[in-house]
Amino acid sequence: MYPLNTRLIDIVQESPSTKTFFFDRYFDANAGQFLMVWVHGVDEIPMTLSYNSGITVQKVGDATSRLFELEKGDTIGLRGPFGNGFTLPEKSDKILLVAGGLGAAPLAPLAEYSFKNGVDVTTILGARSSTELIFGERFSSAGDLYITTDDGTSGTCGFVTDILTNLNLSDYDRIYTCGPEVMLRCIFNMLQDEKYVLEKTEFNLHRYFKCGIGVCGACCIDPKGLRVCKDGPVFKGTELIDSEFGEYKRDASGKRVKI
Amino acid sequence: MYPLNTRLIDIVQESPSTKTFFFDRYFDANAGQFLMVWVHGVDEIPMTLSYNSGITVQKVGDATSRLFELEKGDTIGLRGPFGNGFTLPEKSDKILLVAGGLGAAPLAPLAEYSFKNGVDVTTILGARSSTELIFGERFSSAGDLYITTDDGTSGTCGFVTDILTNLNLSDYDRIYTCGPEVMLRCIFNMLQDEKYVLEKTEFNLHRYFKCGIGVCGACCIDPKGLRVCKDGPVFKGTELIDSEFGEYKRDASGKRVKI
Amino acid sequence: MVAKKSLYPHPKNPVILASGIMGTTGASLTRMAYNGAGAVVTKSIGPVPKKGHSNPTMIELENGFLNAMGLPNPSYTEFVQEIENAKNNTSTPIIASIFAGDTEGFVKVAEELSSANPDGFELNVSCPHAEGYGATIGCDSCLVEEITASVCDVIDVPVWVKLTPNVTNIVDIGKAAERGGADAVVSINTVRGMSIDINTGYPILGNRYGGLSGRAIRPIAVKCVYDLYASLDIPVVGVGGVSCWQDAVEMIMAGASAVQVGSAVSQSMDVFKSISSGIEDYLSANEYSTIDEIIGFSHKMG
Amino acid sequence: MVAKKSLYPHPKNPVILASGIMGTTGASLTRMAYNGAGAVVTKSIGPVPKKGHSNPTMIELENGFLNAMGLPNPSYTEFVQEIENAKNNTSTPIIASIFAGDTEGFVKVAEELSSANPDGFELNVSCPHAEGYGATIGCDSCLVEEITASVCDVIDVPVWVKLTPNVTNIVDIGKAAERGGADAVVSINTVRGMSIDINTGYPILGNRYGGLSGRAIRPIAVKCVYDLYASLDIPVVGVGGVSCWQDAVEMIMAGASAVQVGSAVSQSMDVFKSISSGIEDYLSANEYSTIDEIIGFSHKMG
Repeated sequence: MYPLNTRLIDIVQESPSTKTFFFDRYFDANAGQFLMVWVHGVDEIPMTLSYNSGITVQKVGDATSRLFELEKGDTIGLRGPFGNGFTLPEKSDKILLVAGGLGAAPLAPLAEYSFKNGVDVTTILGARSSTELIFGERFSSAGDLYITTDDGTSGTCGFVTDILTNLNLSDYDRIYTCGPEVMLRCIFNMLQDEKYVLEKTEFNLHRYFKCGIGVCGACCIDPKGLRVCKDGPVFKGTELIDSEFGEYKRDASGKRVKI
Repeated sequence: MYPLNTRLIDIVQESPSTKTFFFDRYFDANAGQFLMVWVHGVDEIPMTLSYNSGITVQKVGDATSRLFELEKGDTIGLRGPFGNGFTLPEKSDKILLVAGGLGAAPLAPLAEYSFKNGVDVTTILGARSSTELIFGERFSSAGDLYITTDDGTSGTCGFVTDILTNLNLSDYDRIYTCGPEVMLRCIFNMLQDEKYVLEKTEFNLHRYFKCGIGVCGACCIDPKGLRVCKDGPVFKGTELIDSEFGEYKRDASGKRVKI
Repeated sequence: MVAKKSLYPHPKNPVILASGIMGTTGASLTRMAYNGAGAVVTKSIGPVPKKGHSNPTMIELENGFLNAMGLPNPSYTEFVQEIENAKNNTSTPIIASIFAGDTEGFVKVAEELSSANPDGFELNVSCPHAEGYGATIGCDSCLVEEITASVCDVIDVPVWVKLTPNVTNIVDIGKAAERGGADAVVSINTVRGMSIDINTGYPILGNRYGGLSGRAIRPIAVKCVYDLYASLDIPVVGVGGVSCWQDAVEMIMAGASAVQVGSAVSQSMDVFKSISSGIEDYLSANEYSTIDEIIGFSHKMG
Repeated sequence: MVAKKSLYPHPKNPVILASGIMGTTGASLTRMAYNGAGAVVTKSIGPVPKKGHSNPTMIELENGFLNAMGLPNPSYTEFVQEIENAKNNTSTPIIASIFAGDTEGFVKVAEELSSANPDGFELNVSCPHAEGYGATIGCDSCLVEEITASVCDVIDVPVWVKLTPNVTNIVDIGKAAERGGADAVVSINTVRGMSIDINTGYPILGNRYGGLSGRAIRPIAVKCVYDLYASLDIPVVGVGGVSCWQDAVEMIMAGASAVQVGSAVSQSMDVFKSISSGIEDYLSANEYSTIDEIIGFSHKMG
């Protein structure tokens, strides 16, 4: 598909480093699916949908910096939705969401979907500090919310894993996680010994993509060669056993770099 | 579309100079539509469907000569059906078919269709001589049949127009004609003065085709540039008024040649 | 961005019938003019009558057409009357496409057809499937320059040169045409291609191989137009797979001053009207006053 | 019909993963082998790490893909382990695709990657969108011959040369590869193309233009394979738009001893299995005992 030229109709500052860009186009996507976002003249980057008509972006490179300069009425090119989103919970399920930093982006729409469908939702939401917490209200409206901050400026001082370790994970039918890969790997390690927990836990990975459509292979992870863009970006924990996940990834040249 | 490789399952000698080739493929076509028949290694020629699974061919050139050498089990390539067939009559209609020589090929299936659908069918079938008459039974099973032969070996000695001139054409809701262009032009001339008759008369033309799909323009007729392959090969008489029809045609190079 | 001479005869309507489509008779050309073409290009006419290759001469593939007509034409002696016929029936510009095996042949055909007063000539040095003609000439820049110059010498109306994409560098050939005095280049003719019937092993076309046209080749044509625009001072006429107004706008943004439409005529005779009105709507929606403002627009972006 | 040397390593299964598709890691190559590829070709590896062009680097068009990856690769120093990884996990032949800006670079990369024991090399002298590499070399027959000869000199395993269709005469380049000692030519790399976003005027690819692959180019590839088969003594590997067994049989009848599949992997990972079993069924339905009986079959017909 060609990039769909899409107008920005609202831009919301979510935290000092993140903004949500709302556009005049609705994507019928599952939470966890992503768009390839073309910032004209600069680059095209994968961004998870934080709303059916919005993406939430942190300023980290050329494309996001340029995106942060755009204003209402400006346009971007969008291709997607691509990839596999989270497995949706069923009506009577009890689910746990674990979000770190910008990892809240795909989990917030999942929380809202779940709440609307009568699912019992619990969220652990972590960030570096109080001001970096995003979508707190979207999660709290959907169910129980535990907040952690690295510096203690809000909620529990510490990491999402500090809360996770105190919960009885057998209470939950499904667990969904998204956040920095180091955090995801910590969670994975915590759950690894209990295979039945890993089976019901889904990890939304973020990697460098080139084509975004499962052809070039730039985002394949060892040892199975799973494509994060097409086989993922959401993987069941059991798919990631003995993989490079949390250990290393590949840069734009294909070179392995430590995580 | 690519030529569909099609096996000949029966070959019937219809007259000393014509054979019908039946194949293992059914074309859902209206009478008057044609196929492009690829005789491998030789040429591809347009042939009207004389059955939904058959074409009736006269040996006139390289392709038809090669076709006449083929046997049951051999294959040809078929593209189509192409073009516009005859306007189908309605249940209570009374129709007249005028066929000269191989012009019986598209009219025989029309006669059968019409008979099945409760239409009153009259046919004038002409040929050079008795042995060259084809599909006599198909027409006589469908309704009244007048036969003419140039040499008087069967039916009336003379031309189809000799019968036509004695019929009351206002009796017929639709008139359908196919045959040598000289014959068609004679009929056209007979009907020309009565515009209401020309309006209800359809002429199935046979011209040299290249692409067969309305793109190259090799079969366009003056002065409107109507494509015989796509706008035709069946035309209402009124479409042919003041045209090259019966006067000249174009050869493979595009040069005008007298008819 | 390079300022170009405007394309003359400047088409009010930049959507032109491409050569080889519905261009065999004056009547078919007139019909295309009535159907909304901004100009029409004839079938390529040569010095002697040619029947062309045996059929199949054209087949439709999944995303385009493959053809090897083999330059069938009745020669200029017969074709003068077809051009006259078209000129008598429409005021839409008639461009005579011509070919020959050598410079003298091109000059002869051009001079002879001039008696019918065509509004321009298009030199076919790019047909990919006629031994000794077309692309056999069109990949030799010296020959292209010589032929162009010789025809321009004897002809008063604009001379366009239609280029083949089947060369290592189309810009070299385009520059040769420009040096020869061409008023515009037309980019592109069909791309060499072939299709085989796997049931029998026969190549499908009577000529075994031919030229690919239609949607499949649009990205190839856009790139050629883009490169030619960047390097030439004369206008570029874009052709290759244009089937809707969006395709036409893309071609214009790549650098085309006008577009030709060929294969898409198979979809509908209304294709000229729908493309030209689509371009107009695009221009007004984006507050441009003329097509000139978007010719080569992409060269400014990025 | 010319008798060809058989393609070595002779693939029992003639359906090969094309370079640039799922070839970035040893794991992805192994996955393609497990999915039924008869051999796998790596991403092109060069002498120094390259990040490639900025995105978009690949987009899907109506009937194919347009890409300009820009030869991203971690260089041989990093890639040796990926080949080793694949060699350790599958017995399917691994062909290392390599590129460089000059002869010395090709030799260096080939020598260094040899430590990982690839089953063959494919010289990429045909990438259409990397300045100074690929097709910049691949349209110069002297350079192609020199590079091929130099790599063949230092390498014991088969050396294939992948050709660009973006030349006036691909057979000239194929013959140069043959003179240089290539064991096979691979035909074709992508066709130069471009696509423009008409909403903004931006060329869509980060590199502005790129290479067209997929269904759109199959007739072009078939013609190149047909011509190379007619003129070379070494085998031809057919690649370009093959997405089903019928396409593969067409390519084989044109003269391919094996086919490579690239873009079609996007449809399904099962594409290798479905194509190779389709070829087998075709052979047995038509009472052929091996693929050899239909390689170049079309050259005998008509």
